[in-house]
Amino acid sequence: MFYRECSNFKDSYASDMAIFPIPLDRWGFIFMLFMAFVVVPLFTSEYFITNIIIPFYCFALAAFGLNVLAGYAGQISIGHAAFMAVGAYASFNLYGRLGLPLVPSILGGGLISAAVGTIFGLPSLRIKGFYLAISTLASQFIIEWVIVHWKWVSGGVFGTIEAPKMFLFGFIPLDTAVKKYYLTLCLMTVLMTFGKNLVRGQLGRNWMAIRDVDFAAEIIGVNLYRDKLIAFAVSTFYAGVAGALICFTYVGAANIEEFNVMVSFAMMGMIIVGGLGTVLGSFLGAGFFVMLPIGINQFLGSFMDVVPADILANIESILFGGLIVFFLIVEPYGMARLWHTIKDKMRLWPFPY
Amino acid sequence: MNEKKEPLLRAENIHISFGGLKALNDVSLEIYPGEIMAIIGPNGAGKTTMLNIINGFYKQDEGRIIFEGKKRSKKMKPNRIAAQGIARTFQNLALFRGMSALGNIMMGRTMKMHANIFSQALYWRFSQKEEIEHRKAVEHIIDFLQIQNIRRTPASTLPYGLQKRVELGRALAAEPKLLLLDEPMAGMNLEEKEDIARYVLDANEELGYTIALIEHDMGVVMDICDRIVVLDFGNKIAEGTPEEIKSNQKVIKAYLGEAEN
Amino acid sequence: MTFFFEVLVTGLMVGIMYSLVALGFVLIFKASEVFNMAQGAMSLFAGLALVGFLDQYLQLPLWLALLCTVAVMTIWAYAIVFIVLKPLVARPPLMLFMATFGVAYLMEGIGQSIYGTQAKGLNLGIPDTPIVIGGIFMSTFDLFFTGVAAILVIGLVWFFQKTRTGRALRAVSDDHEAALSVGIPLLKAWTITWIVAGVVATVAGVAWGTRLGVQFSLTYIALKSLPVLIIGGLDSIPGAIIAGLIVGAGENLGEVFIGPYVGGGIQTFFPYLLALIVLYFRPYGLFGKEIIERV
Amino acid sequence: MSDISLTFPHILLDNVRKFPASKIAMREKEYGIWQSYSWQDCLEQVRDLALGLAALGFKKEDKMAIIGDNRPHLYWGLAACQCLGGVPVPLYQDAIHKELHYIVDHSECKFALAEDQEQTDKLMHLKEEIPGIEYIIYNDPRGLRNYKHDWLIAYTDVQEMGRKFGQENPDYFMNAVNGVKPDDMSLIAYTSGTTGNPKGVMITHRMIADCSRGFLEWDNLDETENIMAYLPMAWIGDHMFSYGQALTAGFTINCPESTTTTFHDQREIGPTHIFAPPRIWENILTQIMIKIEDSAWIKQKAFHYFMKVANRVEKKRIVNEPVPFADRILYAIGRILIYGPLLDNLGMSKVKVAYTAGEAIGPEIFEFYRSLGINLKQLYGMTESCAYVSMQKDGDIDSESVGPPAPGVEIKISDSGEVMYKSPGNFIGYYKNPEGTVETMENGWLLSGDAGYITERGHLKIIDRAKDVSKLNDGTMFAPKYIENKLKFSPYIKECVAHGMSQDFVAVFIDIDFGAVANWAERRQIGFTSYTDLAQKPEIYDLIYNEILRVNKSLSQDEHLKNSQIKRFLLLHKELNPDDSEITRTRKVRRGFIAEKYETLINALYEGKDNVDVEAKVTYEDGRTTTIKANLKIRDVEIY
Amino acid sequence: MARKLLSGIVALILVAGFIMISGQAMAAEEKKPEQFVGILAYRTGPFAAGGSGFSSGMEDFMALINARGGINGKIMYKWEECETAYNTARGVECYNRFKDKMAYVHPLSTGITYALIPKGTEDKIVIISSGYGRADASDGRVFPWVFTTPTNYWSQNTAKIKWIAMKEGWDGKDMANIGKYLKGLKIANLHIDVPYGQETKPILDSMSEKFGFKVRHFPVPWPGIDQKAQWLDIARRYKADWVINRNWGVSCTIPLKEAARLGFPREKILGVWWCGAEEDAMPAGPAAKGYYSTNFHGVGRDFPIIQEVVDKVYGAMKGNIAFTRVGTVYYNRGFIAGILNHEAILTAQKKFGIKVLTGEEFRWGMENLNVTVERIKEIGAEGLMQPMHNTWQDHEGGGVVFYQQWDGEKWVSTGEVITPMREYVRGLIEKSAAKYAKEKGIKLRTGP
Repeated sequence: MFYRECSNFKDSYASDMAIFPIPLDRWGFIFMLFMAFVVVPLFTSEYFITNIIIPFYCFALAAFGLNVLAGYAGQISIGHAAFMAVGAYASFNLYGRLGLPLVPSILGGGLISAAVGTIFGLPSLRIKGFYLAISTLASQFIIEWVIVHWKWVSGGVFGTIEAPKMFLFGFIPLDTAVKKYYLTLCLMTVLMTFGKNLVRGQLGRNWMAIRDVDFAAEIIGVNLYRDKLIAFAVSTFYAGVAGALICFTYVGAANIEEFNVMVSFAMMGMIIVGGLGTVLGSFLGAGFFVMLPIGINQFLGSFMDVVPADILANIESILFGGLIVFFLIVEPYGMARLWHTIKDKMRLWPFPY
Repeated sequence: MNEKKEPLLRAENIHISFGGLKALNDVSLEIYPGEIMAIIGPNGAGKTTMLNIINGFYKQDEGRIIFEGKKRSKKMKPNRIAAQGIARTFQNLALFRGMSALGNIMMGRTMKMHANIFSQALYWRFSQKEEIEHRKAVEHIIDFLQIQNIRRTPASTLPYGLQKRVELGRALAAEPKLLLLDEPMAGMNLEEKEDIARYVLDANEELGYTIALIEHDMGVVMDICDRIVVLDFGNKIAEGTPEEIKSNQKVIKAYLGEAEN
Repeated sequence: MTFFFEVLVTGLMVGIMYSLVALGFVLIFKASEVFNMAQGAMSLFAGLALVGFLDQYLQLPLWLALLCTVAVMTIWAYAIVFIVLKPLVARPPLMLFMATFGVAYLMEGIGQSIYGTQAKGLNLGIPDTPIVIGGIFMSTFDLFFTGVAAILVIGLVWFFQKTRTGRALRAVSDDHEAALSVGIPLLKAWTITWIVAGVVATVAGVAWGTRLGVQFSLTYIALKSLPVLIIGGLDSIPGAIIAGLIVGAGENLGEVFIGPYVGGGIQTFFPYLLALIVLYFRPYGLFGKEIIERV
Repeated sequence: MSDISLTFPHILLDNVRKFPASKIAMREKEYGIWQSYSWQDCLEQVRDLALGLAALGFKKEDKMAIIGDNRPHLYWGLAACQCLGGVPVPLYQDAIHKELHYIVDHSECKFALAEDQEQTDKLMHLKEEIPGIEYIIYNDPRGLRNYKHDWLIAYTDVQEMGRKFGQENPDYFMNAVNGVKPDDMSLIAYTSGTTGNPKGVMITHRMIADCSRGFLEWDNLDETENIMAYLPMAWIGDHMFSYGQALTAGFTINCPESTTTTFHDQREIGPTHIFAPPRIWENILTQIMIKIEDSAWIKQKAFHYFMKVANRVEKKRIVNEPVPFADRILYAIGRILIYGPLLDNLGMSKVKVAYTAGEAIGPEIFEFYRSLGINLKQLYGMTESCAYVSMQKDGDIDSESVGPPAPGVEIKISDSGEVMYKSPGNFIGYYKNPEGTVETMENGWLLSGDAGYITERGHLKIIDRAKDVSKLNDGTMFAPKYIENKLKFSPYIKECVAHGMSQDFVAVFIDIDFGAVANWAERRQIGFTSYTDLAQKPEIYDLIYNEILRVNKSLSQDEHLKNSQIKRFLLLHKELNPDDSEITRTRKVRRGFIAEKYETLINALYEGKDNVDVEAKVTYEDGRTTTIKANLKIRDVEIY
Repeated sequence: MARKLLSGIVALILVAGFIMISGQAMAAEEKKPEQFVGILAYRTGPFAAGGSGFSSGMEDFMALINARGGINGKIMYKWEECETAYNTARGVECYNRFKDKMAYVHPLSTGITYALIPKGTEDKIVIISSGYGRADASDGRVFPWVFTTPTNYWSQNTAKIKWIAMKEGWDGKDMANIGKYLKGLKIANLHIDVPYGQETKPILDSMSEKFGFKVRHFPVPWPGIDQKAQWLDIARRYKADWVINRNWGVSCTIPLKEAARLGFPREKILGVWWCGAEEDAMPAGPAAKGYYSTNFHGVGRDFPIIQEVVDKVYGAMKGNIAFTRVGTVYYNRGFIAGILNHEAILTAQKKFGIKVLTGEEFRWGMENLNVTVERIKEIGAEGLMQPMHNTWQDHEGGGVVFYQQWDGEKWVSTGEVITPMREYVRGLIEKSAAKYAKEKGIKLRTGP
């Protein structure tokens, strides 16, 4: 309805292959960036920024990571939260104990997570489907165990880390929510852009080919082993960075329970409900899983006086579960597909096709 | 006419069996550069198995494959074989259903793209240049196969005939030295068959591809092929030009035998 | 050496308990290729319902309470199949997987809303005292449930091999399209499977509920049975039994004999290491149906 | 005014000088994107081709046939030919062998330029019969590799030869261009005519250039315009629009990927200036209606409601009356919800000015587009006047007339009511047909053959072809075209032929729009096997019946035409087809031919029968023919 | 499409309905100033029993005060719950949701406590982790905003060892000869393998060195539903004399079952206070009989103040939990937390006047908290809670450990009330806190 695509023609492949070939999408994206960079920090509360937007960004990043693996390359992992833990603990050590600068520490956490992820990706060379999915739980439990048992990982007896005070470039203190927000936002934006480039490039096509028909991909010349492992590395890199950001900018501390198997399942839920194999879906799914429980909880909070608290808390999980089922029935391919359907309708409006 | 030329690919005494069942028994064949060669035979004759061995999807139990004069190691992975210049299509479509027609054909270029992961993440300079360059090549294939209007359509929603065409495009995009087509016209109506036959001929004559194909439609095979190899129950029973094959008693018997069944 | 056997026997008996849970997964996966994340929640719900019938809300005799619980699980089976799965027929397995994830939330929420969150004891009157056989301490309780599991498996095998419905279900699991073409309605087959899985979940819920108390943690038994599934093969009933034994024995032996050297607490991931080793040699588990790619 | 170039080779050279290299002269959708050419690129292409032609022996005043879809290469061919002082003869790309044979033979083409294998095949076939064709040049080599003839040369090869020839004769090109004079013949456009053989209209550079300039000034058009070149190159309209005006002003010319993707490509480009015959506007309208019918209930309601609003507003606007405030608000909402997206979908949201020309357009169709906000105007012209006689002026639009005389044009009405005019575009004569020329000219006035009059606003109003306008037996005026155009507003009616000359009442043949009606039928689960079958379904008769009723109602409101309401109709068993000579390539009805061919049907209509058997020969594109038999029902219609 | 639309509309109507109902529910009552209390609860998930009991106990106490007319008759308690599901991230969200309104918070989970310590310090909100969280947070010089009142894990463990020694024959007085009774004893520390479970490993190791008993740690992987291997090892190979059950949730129950299965006496198992609730013992059935557990407050309803709750709160149908759970361990724990907060508020109001307190004022109240035996009697909580006396340095204030035994039906207090090895623990706490201070670059507080 609002799309005006007339005169939007492409006279070069560069413009034809742009991320947002449609002007309104481009403007929409710029609008979102404006919202994220200007409106949110200026006009929303600290509570909103710290508890809703920052975790939303972090989980969007993590969900995108998982989406690379599961949605693009078709290798399901249900132990992905562990890699967030790896990223969190690794970057904590790099920054707090080795004294690396902040951003390199966070990215370094991602790299270490990627290294670990690549090792745990090795089974994917032989195992497929749900068999692989379940065996990825090995990574979840082994990593949890290592973090709890290897003292030097957490730097102490408690297996818990507390984010140190942060300084950007060594002297700009990141002490307010808004500053932390900007750090998260900038990293997220840059990494998501890189990620989008990867998935729309040849590597992304190789991944999708592996996902769709692996033998045909191999026969057309895709090195299955290499590209699957790259998918694991990229995926766990994003998870690692997300974990580090959660530790540094959101919770301010990390313990292993924060990245337990339930979080892994929730991440899987994010990308499925959001939309497998789409960048948008990673955002939508993360939004769904991060904001919805808080929303439901806040909403139900107003019934405190009428309904017993015990039941209210359970209504939360009923609503949440119900909504997952509802969304899957309405659009099994996720909210991103739902958005695309709506968008296509909008583009064709008032015509049906 | 091809006798003087060195074969592009020579399969020598290929044996393979699956669980005791001999799928190919001592089959040898040559594919000469620039020709269209057909492998025909009744169902279950081992035609697809032969293609699978040529492009490395199966490993022969015995025998050897010589490609461009060099013996191929049995351990070679299919993607290495693809890199040597063998591309193929599949009898039962093996399109990447989650991708558009364009994406599928771009996949054919995968071996030719070398931007590393960091360059791709930045999508700048080399990587972008490379994407554009290969997109151009792919667009020529799209033009060649006349599928401009389905460029952006997801492969899964395309009608069967077009899917076959996209798959052919994907194989062509790899610019192989040897193109293997497994029943490119299966399940098509006459008009579609004529189209595909024309593309196959054009690919051979205009683009200069060497093609080995499996096809059931004898009319098409006789029309477009230079040479035919006939398999029956895993054995090679005849080889020659279409005229020779037409009059070959063994072949007639094999086919009549099939007809009786 | 006695100690070794003691650990081994104990492990095997734990393994049977894992198998019980794994069976539920296998049944549903076989019939509908749905990887049922709600299996744990089903056991929880069954346990809660049983306690509800037995002493929380009604004081029914055990057999009646069990019957009522099975009835409740049957209602769930219908609800899941017709509300959740029917609209998702022929969707990729991953979507169904996720849908069952949502169902798990629903079941947990509804179950705990009705029956409350605190742990409830479930006492079936089976003594839990050790008996010593050949110097090996064994629990009567474990022996009892080993027996129950054996009966259940025999029952299932009988159901699938001998009854008409069972044979029809097997046909469905072997080939959906073929089954449809011979006139077995998919949804009916699914419903029956989910009912059977509900029964299995009830047994597992009772068995584990008696051990753990009926409470939220029952859902975790599903997690413990996952390595059993991949070792045995997602669609193999004998696989679930044998892999259960392997996992039970393996994790206990591992914890006792390897654990102390590395710091202990390895029994969570030890089965996964076993699974990875098995899958390296048999990517579809010991008894799983291999998916053959046709070119 | 000496600095104004009046020959197209010079205009091309001027453009290269005038516009920067970044200014796009032509675009062509190929390989997925719009390949762009600057004026410099165009000149180089033209020069190489021209020199290549010269190398092959092309001389001044030689003729070159050009056949194919709109491609930059073919336009360049046109220009190259003109650069050498030659005369291009563009041909309809869908013309059948017989027609081509006549034109090529008649115009004595020595060269022929073809787009692709299909057209090359046709020309090669012609060459067997017309040895005068010396060379055939093809643009797209696809499928032509096995054709090995000395006289069959690839476009690029010709250009290669041209480059070599240019090196050897560096001044040749400029000399040739300078040898071209404004009053040299620049084109022979064959009119298909509703009777007899096509006639070759001879046109000079000056005529095209003058008319183009007049046109551009009329609407203040300049080089910023974007146009789609998709009409047949053989039509004078396309030549004026995509070549004459485009070169003169420096428009950007956009060639679609293929005929099937034209509308999609138009959406991408968003032309600012559109020139199209009524049938295109009719087709688009039909497409809109079909799609709307398929869309959700709410969208249908919204569409119809807002179209009503738009129509109301347009009725006020067209007579320059103020629009009520409420309607203005509604129109603004409609623009967001319906008109805007609709125009955007059609690729018309950037249109500054659009013309309908070549035939009369139904007022409803005309108003439909205008009410959407497109500045659609009517233009009247003929091949013989370079399509330049009269056109409507902004702010002075009238759905029934074709506007005041264009600059430099004088119009008068003959005593018999026939429109006569003097236009700068008046032709210099029919090629090799002086008698024809004499018949058409009267004391320097050109006889249009159309009946019309000048309205009080000074607009020319065309009633119909002079020879078609007649009277019913009761003396009422009967203008078949007028009735037909009203009928064609319906998306379900593709063509129709009204009868009534010397009859008691009006009766019509109707050709249903197969696409639209099939769609309609499918949605109502009406099964059918073929066009003939579908056309004879009672449900379809009911459908068309209602459409006719609508027309009758509208006719009843006109004092003059009240009595020419339609009383009977039948649905034809086949589509009227230019290959069967029933209509021209520009889709004008050949009344005489039809009257002869379908005499039995006409008789049946007037004899009061309620059905009639018919047997007809159908010609396929490849020349094969077949016979179909059918029984056609005849229906009476209520009149108001 | 139509179907989807319809379902969308239905959803909208439902939401709208909810909002309307909630709007009515929030209709305002008569207004007294309100002291806002943000409650981080977990009523779902594996630990729901603990979370629901604790929160409801605290809420019931506040409801009682409100029923009496408010704090000092002037200020009403106003509380809101936020579900954390025992998840750190959600806990932090809940904290942030309430932080502008509240003066103190019970994080009620070790993970959340860790996450909130720096935040509370920054936001000047008192973090009270009664019997959980960081033991070294008892050092008020390093953790000015954190209180472990009335006791912490390390105190608990020293008291446990003292108790074991007493069971082995020690008289409970002479610390000099305690080693004699402990020497050679084999103690198994069966702990859940998460940070919470690991926390007491160092103090046990340290005491084992000091007193000469043997200790081996048996980690139980989360969620701890299967401990057969550990128990085979404890009972049949290690042959432990005493087992410390340091688990959480379901993993507290399993040891009792396993012990029964192997014939290990339940009387030799001593649970942490988070393994000492009805929900931990009851599911084990007869297997739990004889099991000991620590606690830091009394159990049951036989206290005047709880009786008052039963009358005034439940009598008025304003209870926050199923009536049967009133007087259970977790309930009482939440209840005494409520008393503790209330006493701190009263203390602070003496200084700052009767008004709604800020975090800083509340902290003053906490640091000057002195709940004497007399005061406890006055409250009507004799036997329910222990005396507490905080200072600006000592944020623990009590440290006394209660003991109770499961009789197969309910918890019965053994009457033993053991003080921990306070100086020893204090030494360790100061050492650990100093290390923390050094790591974080915190300057020690030098005065109140």
